[in-house]
Amino acid sequence: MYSEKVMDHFMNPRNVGEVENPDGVGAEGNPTCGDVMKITIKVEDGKIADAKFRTFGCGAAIAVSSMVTEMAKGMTLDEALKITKESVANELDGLPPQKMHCSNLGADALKKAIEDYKSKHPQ
Amino acid sequence: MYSEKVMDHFMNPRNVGEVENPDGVGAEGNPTCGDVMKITIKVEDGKIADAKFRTFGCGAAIAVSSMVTEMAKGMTLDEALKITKESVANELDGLPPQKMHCSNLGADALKKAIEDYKSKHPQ
Amino acid sequence: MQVRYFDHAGTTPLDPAVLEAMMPYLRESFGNPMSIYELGGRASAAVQEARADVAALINARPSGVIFTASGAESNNFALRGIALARQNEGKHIIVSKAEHHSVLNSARFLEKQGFIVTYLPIDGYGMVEPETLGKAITKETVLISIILASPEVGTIQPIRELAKMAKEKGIIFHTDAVAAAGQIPIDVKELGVDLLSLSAHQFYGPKGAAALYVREGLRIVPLIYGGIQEGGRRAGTENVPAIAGMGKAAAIARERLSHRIEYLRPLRDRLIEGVKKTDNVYLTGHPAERLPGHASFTVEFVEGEAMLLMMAAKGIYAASGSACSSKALKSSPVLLSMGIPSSVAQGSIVFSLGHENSTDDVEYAITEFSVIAKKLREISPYRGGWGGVEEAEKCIPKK
Amino acid sequence: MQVRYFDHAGTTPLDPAVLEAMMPYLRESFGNPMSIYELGGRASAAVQEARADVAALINARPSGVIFTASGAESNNFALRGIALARQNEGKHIIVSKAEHHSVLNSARFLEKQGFIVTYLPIDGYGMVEPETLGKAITKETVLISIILASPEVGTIQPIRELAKMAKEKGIIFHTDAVAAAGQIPIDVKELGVDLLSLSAHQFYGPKGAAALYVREGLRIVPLIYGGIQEGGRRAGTENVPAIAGMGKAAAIARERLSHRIEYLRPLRDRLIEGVKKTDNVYLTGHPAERLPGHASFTVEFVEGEAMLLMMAAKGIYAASGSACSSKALKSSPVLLSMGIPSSVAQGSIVFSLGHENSTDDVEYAITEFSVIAKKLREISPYRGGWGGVEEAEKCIPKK
Ligand SMILES: Cc1ncc(COP(=O)(O)O)c(C=O)c1O
Ligand SMILES: Cc1ncc(COP(=O)(O)O)c(C=O)c1O
Repeated sequence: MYSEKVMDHFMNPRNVGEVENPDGVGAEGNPTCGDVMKITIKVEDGKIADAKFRTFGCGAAIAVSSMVTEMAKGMTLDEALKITKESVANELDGLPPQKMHCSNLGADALKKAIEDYKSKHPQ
Repeated sequence: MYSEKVMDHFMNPRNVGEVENPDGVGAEGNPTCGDVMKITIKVEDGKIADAKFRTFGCGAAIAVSSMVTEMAKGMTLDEALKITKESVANELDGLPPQKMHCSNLGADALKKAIEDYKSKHPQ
Repeated sequence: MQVRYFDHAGTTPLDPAVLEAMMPYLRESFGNPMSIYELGGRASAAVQEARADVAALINARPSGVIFTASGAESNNFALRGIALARQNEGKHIIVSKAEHHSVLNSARFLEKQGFIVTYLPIDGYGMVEPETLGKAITKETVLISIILASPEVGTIQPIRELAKMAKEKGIIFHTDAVAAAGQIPIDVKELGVDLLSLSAHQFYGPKGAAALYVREGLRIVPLIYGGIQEGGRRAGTENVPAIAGMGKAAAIARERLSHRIEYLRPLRDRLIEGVKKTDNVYLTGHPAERLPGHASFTVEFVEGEAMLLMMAAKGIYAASGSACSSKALKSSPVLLSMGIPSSVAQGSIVFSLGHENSTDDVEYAITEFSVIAKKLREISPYRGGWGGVEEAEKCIPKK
Repeated sequence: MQVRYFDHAGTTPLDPAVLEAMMPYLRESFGNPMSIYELGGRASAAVQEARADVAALINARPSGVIFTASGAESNNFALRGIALARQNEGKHIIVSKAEHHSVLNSARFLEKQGFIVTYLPIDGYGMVEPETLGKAITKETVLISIILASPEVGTIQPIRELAKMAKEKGIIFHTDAVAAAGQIPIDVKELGVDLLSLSAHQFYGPKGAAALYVREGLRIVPLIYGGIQEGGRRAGTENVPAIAGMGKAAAIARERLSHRIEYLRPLRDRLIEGVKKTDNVYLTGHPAERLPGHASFTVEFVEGEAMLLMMAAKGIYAASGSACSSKALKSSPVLLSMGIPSSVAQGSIVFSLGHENSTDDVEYAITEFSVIAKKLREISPYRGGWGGVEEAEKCIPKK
């Protein structure tokens, strides 16, 4: 069902937890309907210095969270905002079609975290 | 499907043909719906001295014809009139249920042959 | 005694290679395709692979293939599923008199539900004439179902032409290809049909697996409701071993089809020629437009079941459309619809050949057939002709 | 890695003795039961023998057993076949909210056909209360269908009591025993049911064979029309190998039932006890009135599919009623109907044991379960409790 890469990120998720004193926090989803992802980021010099997640959800949701935090780290905020559901899924060598929408909230949670940071640090 | 006895009487039917100068002839059935049996008998001293048949029909019909002529031979007319569908089927070690009615016309054909004889020899 | 099996239209033996393809799913790979662990994944992959193989046999996309459990189920599903989906557009359905019971009786069920059904007459060869179809179509017609090839008389219908007439009027067209699949090339696009039924046990696959092809985008109401198997169109835990077997049988049939046809045709032609040497024996069905392995006859003055039994005693297994040989005790409606008098229909004998049949089988069958017909005619009151039988003049089928 | 299979409610492995009983019909005895030669007779005899064995498992007469191809088909057949046969007497049907999709969706289909359906609520254990049924019955009620045992929460319904209420009012009663057959003793006479569904692949028989018991003299409209197989009540060439396998599986189940129950119960009880040692894990379904091999839970703060995947990586194959684990992406309606909040239902885990499971399997599962729940909770934003989640207070199921 899942690609090897999904299984790897699910079984050995990267970046689990919260960054200390996060600069931005974003959550997406709802446990009554499915998955919930919470992403915290540390921003330094306009770049995402660190990103961590906590996720309630299926294998895809956890793998997506792990992957999106890996992808974001080191990116400028603008680069990170360009991460999409599709690009995360691609990095994971694909997701089953029925999982593309419901469990693929990583990019949305990251976006919210960045927006949270931006709202606190207006330019 | 059929008992061994049915198969024996079907594969090796007894009394096929017509008796010469028959004293009674009886036919039953209709080829458009199924089986036709024609029985000819020779009567001597109030007994059936000989009986033969010709049958158009399935395995059961042929076995029934063979058996009924065997049973009738040597019987008095009154005894022969008591032969029934059931007694023929019993002598054959049974017939499949769906064949009990449609292919079991031997007793009826025999009865007609006896009646034919009686109508020609009123007492 | 050596068995010579000539009833492939009844069912075929399972190809040993097909059985082999089924075995893993009867043993260690027993999982439910719906489950998410690897055992389920393996089962699910087997079903998808089989779907692709079955689709390839009829030149369809895999997504157009819905697995069912029998040809009868596929036919019920097609007729009732489309009738229900389309009933607001019209309540008229057309089927032919050459159809299998599962189509005819589905149509009768729909009549009870308020549909009007036209039963198209067939000619002396069992063929539907396109003109007849043209006249039967009304503005209310939503579905036409015509069999691709008859298991009883072997006749292949002009489906391409008939389906085209349907398409021109926007009417859905279904064909029952159960007796045809694996016997002749089938291409749903070329035929132009919207739905097509097939059943594995008719082409060396297992009993219990069959399929309905449904053209992409065509809505059909399920016959069996429940879970989301088969895209929600046919519920029930997938019969994985049988489906895997059907896939394998389809792949083999596709690969060997032209060889099989080349092998069967001369065998069939020899059988027809040989059997017809016996007096008063007539070919039923179309002489040219017929299945490559199909040889069906009427044998006058004798009854089919008796013929079958005597042949079986010689190891020759064949079939008959006679009333007495059917467990329903009714003569084949197809034979009667072809204008064959019922007394003659009683002498129906059907040989359906398979690629395991040898020339020797055929020569043996020809010889024994003649002996057995003679033996039974000896017993028959009609051995000299139908005589007093009312239908006597009608007895010789149209040629 | 050693596989520990705990999803017998999904499907069971095929008993090797069952496979052996099927093999002749997959090989030399491939005939069609309808044909009159010996090859057909052998197939027909196999079907009749299997019918007697299946009947014996439920204490029915063989003539009451109609073979179908799946539990889903049996349920569709029961509901729609009786509804159609009785529609002139009333158009009200009662089913419970504990039913399988194949019953629920058949009921929904009947709603579209003009029937009124009452979906009976269930209590926190998944149980139908007889009082509730009593209130739902109207003069129009013609059919009641209530599941015998739930594959999702293991609860066994008080069918005898419920069926008695139906009988008193002259209402036909069907029970879906697919998850129960081969697990607990079933006696159609003692239960007092008119119809009962069962499926072979749930008791070590093959996929593709199932049955509907129909009480003698009860008229039912066919779901699949065609030939006169199954006494004209279910058309389609019989799946002889699968039916023979179902017969064998039924015979074995009948013989070993009490041993199997004695073996499974302590195993199940140990599993429940062990798994519940992990915090915030709750048994779902009835603690006493449950299937002998059934242990189902909700695991708070984690999602079931993730649990399943991590367990599968350790060779533990189980099931879940969570939305994400179902291919339809919907949480089990049964869990929700029991009053379990959907956030908690996401943590559904179902172990269904079989007699191949060892004590070692169970101890291993208990240990790994605890490790995996902890690991996933580590990742979960709710590891400390539901916190802001609206339904937080409702999260603990009724005890
Ligand atoms: C209670 C119940 N009913 C019906 C079914 C459907 O049976 P089948 O899988 O044979 O279609 C199942 C299947 O798991 C079931 O558990
Ligand atoms: C033309 C045709 N349609 C339908 C069927 C029914 O298929 P099944 O036997 O798989 O139910 C048959 C079976 O022989 C058939 O020949």
